[in-house]
Amino acid sequence: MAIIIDETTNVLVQGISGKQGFFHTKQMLTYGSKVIAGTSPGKGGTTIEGIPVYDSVRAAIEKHRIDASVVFVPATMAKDAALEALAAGIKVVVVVTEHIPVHDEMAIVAYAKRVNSIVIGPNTFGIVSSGKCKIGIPPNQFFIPGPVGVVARSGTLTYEIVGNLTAQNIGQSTVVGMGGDRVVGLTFVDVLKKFEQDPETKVVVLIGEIGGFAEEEASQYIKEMTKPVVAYIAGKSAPQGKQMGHAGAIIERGKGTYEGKVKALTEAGAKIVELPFEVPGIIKELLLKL
Amino acid sequence: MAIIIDETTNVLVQGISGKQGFFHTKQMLTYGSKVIAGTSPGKGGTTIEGIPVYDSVRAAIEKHRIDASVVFVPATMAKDAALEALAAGIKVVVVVTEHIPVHDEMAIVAYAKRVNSIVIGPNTFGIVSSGKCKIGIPPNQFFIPGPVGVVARSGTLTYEIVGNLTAQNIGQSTVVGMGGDRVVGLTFVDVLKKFEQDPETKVVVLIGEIGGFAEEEASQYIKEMTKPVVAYIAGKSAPQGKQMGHAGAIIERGKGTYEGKVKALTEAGAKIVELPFEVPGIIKELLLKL
Amino acid sequence: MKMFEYMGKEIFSKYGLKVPKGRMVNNSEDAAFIAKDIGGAVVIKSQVLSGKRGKAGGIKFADNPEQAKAAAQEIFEMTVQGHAVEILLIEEKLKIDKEFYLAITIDLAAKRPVIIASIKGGMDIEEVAEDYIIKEQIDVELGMQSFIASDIVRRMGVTLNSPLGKELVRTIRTLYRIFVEIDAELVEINPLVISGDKVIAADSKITIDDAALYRQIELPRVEERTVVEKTAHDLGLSFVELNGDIGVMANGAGITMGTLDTITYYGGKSANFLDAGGGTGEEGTAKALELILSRNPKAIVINIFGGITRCDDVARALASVKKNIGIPVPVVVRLVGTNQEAGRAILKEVGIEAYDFMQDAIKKVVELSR
Amino acid sequence: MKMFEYMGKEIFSKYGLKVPKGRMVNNSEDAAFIAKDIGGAVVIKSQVLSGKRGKAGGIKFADNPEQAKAAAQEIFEMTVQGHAVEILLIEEKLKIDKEFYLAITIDLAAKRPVIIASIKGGMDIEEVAEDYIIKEQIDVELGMQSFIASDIVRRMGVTLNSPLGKELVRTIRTLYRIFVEIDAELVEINPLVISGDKVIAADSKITIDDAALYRQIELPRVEERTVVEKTAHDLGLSFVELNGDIGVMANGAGITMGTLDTITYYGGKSANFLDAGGGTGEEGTAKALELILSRNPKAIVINIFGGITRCDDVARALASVKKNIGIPVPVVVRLVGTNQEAGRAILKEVGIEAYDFMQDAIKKVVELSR
Repeated sequence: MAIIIDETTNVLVQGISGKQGFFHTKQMLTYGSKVIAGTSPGKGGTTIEGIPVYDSVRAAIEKHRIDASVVFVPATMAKDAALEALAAGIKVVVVVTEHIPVHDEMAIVAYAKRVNSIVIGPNTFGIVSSGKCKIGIPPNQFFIPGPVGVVARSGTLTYEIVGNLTAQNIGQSTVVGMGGDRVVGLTFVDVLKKFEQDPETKVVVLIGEIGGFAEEEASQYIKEMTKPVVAYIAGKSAPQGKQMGHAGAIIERGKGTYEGKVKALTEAGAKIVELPFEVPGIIKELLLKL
Repeated sequence: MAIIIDETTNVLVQGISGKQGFFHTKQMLTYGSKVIAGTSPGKGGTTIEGIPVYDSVRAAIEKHRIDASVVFVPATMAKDAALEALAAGIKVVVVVTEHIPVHDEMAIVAYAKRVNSIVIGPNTFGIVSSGKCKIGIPPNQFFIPGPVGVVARSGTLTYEIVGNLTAQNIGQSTVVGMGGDRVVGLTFVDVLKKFEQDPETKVVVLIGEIGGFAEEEASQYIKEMTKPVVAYIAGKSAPQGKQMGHAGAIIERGKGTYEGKVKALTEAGAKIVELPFEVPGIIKELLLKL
Repeated sequence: MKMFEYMGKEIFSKYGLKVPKGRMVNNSEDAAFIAKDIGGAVVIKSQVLSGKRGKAGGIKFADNPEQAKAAAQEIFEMTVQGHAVEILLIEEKLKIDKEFYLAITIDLAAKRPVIIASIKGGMDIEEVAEDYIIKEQIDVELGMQSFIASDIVRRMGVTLNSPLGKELVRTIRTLYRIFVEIDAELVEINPLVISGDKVIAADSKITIDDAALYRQIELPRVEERTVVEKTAHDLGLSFVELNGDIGVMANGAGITMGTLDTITYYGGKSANFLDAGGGTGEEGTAKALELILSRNPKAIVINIFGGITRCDDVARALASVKKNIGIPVPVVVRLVGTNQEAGRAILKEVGIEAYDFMQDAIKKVVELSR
Repeated sequence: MKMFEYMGKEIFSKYGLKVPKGRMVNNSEDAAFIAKDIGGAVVIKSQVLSGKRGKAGGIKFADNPEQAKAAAQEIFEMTVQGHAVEILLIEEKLKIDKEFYLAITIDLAAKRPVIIASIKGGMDIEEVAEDYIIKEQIDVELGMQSFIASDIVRRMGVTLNSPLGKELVRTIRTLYRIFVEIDAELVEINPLVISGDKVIAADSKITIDDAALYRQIELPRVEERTVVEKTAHDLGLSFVELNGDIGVMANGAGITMGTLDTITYYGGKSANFLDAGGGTGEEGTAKALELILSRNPKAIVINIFGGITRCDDVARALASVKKNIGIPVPVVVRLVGTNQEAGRAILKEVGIEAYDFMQDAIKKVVELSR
């Protein structure tokens, strides 16, 4: 088991002929992901790395069962690509592309909700069900199977923490990058719920950061969870992000600070680590207790 | 029992201060419908026929449980009113207004589908669960409780047939006017499914007319029904409606004719009457057999 | 409301779709002048609302201004499917590589707009096999996204990202925008001419939703009703002329059809379809009667099942027409519903006995029309 | 990208919202001239991107052109919250009946736009009690329908269908259209002045989504970054100046924040936040180092966990800067991930030993900065 994707997941790469799409298709294949088709308008009928290329998602769907797609197209066309995958009925759409306008992101997220599909990202490193399937861009070598579910907002920090876990031979069930943008498809709660139900996942690492309310929301659900949650919130000593005028202040009303997040998570029963490299030690302790 | 509305249905009248809204509010109250609130922008806080008036649907919802609304506002504002009711979470919205632009109708129907609500109309006489609740404009005296479910596209023809039934003391469970426009919220199939499940309904009358595919679609479902269906299709000798160029012809490919509809319905097991006043006789026969 | 070809092309052009170079003329002198101005071979196209102008001879070709003048002359003297020709569109003759078909209308079963496209466009599109017809329904909340147009072009077999493919994507997206923004029920381009990488709307057929005309104030108005139909429309009545001899008035489209069906069943022939439904009052009803009388029927049947319609209004209208204008033919009336008793009393005064059931009234009027 | 007040008002005006009569000036002579042209009392408003101009003295009133000139002179000589004033907006002084507040921004929890309105607008909106703040999320697929704006106006306690109510509905709908069409993250009007039945945007605060600037080609551009931050941005780096003495470079916003957190934990102070994530190559990394050096830190830490970022690129960049420019302060490097071995070999050649773990590297750099 794992969450969202596993060894049976058939993956479509949107924008397979671009530099990023091409490079990461090879990496994903190397990891063992079942990348079975790609799209690139005008290149339908060709193959890349042995993978058949189609002109459109629908053209690919006519020939293959597709369970998930990953979007590598430029920001200017990413909304169209994501909507195309969703409209074609693909249930998991991973949008790696960064710098997508936030209005486009709201449109993608609204449509995904309507068609009841999962969008991971935008601006995500992707998702890895370790040893089974990787969709996205993280380096292959740091992801090994095991009992730890990881959910994060930012990329390299996740590699840091997962890399440290793997260095100590602690594997991961699934590692989910929700995406670094302000508007993304998943919430911590969405992912935590799946980890709670996944038999393979024994403990969960939540990697948050200052700003927004995602961690405060997560706290509400963590209260109900039976599985232990370890949380690191980046940015205790980082500069404040820009604020959206008075309107932002009215909406936030003081939420989004490091202190507020840590308080909410602690009260919910999560274990807080103050520094990223403290994660493996605590996880080891928790796993020994199970 | 009855379908869609019954004696517990709380009704909101949108446009209660207009000529039509005012007149039919009185008529509905006389019939026994639980009209408990109305809207009229700028008139919030007043009462009409003892009914409290609100500025908006949400203002009414803040004070009352509303199960259904009926829209009497002019065509130019009807889309906004219908969307307002749907957005407020009202599960049955009856749009009496006629001459609503078809693009507006498509928008209403799409949104209703998304929020999982029922739209009756536009351009409908409404719906009557005889003896329990009337929402819309049909004359009160022709609707008495009984075992016949009626679903129709057009209004006066329904009164004709229901009036003839009532004259012979054959009552109706629910009479549904889907609306005379080309794009309306319900299909025959939607309504037939509800009649099939309604214990009070023993036999169903379907009143169709030439043009469109609604009756052909209905035939597919009638095959599966356990309850007998009597159908009258108006327009055997009527002039053809205007056709939408070649595009219309390509879409229709010969469907929509009287002969085609009668063939489909007959094959599905429905009893066809050639003239509207033949309905009561056949219904009587069918009821005696039950 | 149907629009003339040239009006549709003006709309296309405003939205950035390519149309052939051309001008309208209303006499053959101007036809020659415009043909000269365009230069080279031209097409002379009668501007009528009928769909089969070409087959009816309403479209001609000319190689020079003299030929253009002669061809124009010829078309002005003919009628195209019963329509007199008042305006011609003189256009450059296109270099045609292929003729495609592209339209958007409403799929009534799906309750959504539908794009219809084919690479076998031209005169006989209705005969083209299903395999060559592409249909794509549009989710109105999602709208016409780029990927939708792209996939249609892919299914047409045109290479995406080629200059032609891109131009077709743009054409489809633009046509959808037009469809929505002008409240169309139909926008049709047949043929959509492919000339090198250019995509040119060589014809236009547009129908606007009458119910939306109130907000389409910038669109030109076209009247295609007969004088009588227009009079009826202005009165809020739905009226269609038929070939029989029994004048018909009923209240509601369904019951009017039912009345026609019953007349036919008993062997009669209806002179018209007149739906005076939806609360037509006394005055409207009187006008409706005058309209029926103007067609000189042998007998008249009035079939009223009053809901919104009040029986006394109908009776008063009938009485006043009888008194003021006179009704030279037999009138049979069926009158039930709202204010039934008052209505019948009024009719009795002018010597008309109303029926309870439509079948009895219609049987009677068919007898009287023999 | 934040916009100046006058730019926002130009947008409002283009979309048909009312704004005060006014003009921009860049000297006090012109201020007097414009004040005379407007006539009567005027307001002189400094055009800076700070939110609290009024309290900082950046807004003054004048009853005549002479006073306007003097006030302008005064504002030009001051700095408003650290910003020099280059442009003033001279506007008519409005007759104010009430001050409302109206804004649209993105509700990040709901992932939707949110309208925020209050009848208690003016300077201290953040202090207004929740009871007076109306928030309404917008379903982006449904859009800003009329009923939504009407219900907001109803909740503001303004009579619907009154001239003022209608004008407020129009204002809300128009502001939403602006919000969407200019790709805004924030549009804010505070105060929204009510003057009789008129609704006037007496201020504007607009922030455009930087990611959407590519398609907002008609909008003016505003630069509010410091020179160093701008240089970083042009290199594709995210850079913020801080007050400490340890230069920081890491790859990715999260790990950069983690590095800062760890520096603080060990008692150090960071001189900057520099995220060189997302595949910054050798050249970008070298420029990033130069940027850090330009701030004269006491020591530098480089924390790289290479995914897309390749360790050998980082090492080569560091080596070349060391050779070509020289690095006068200690550099501590943590280097793991893609091409780790190649990277470490390059560093060894220039005498730098890389760490495996970030905590060790950071402990070290904090020591060296003492």
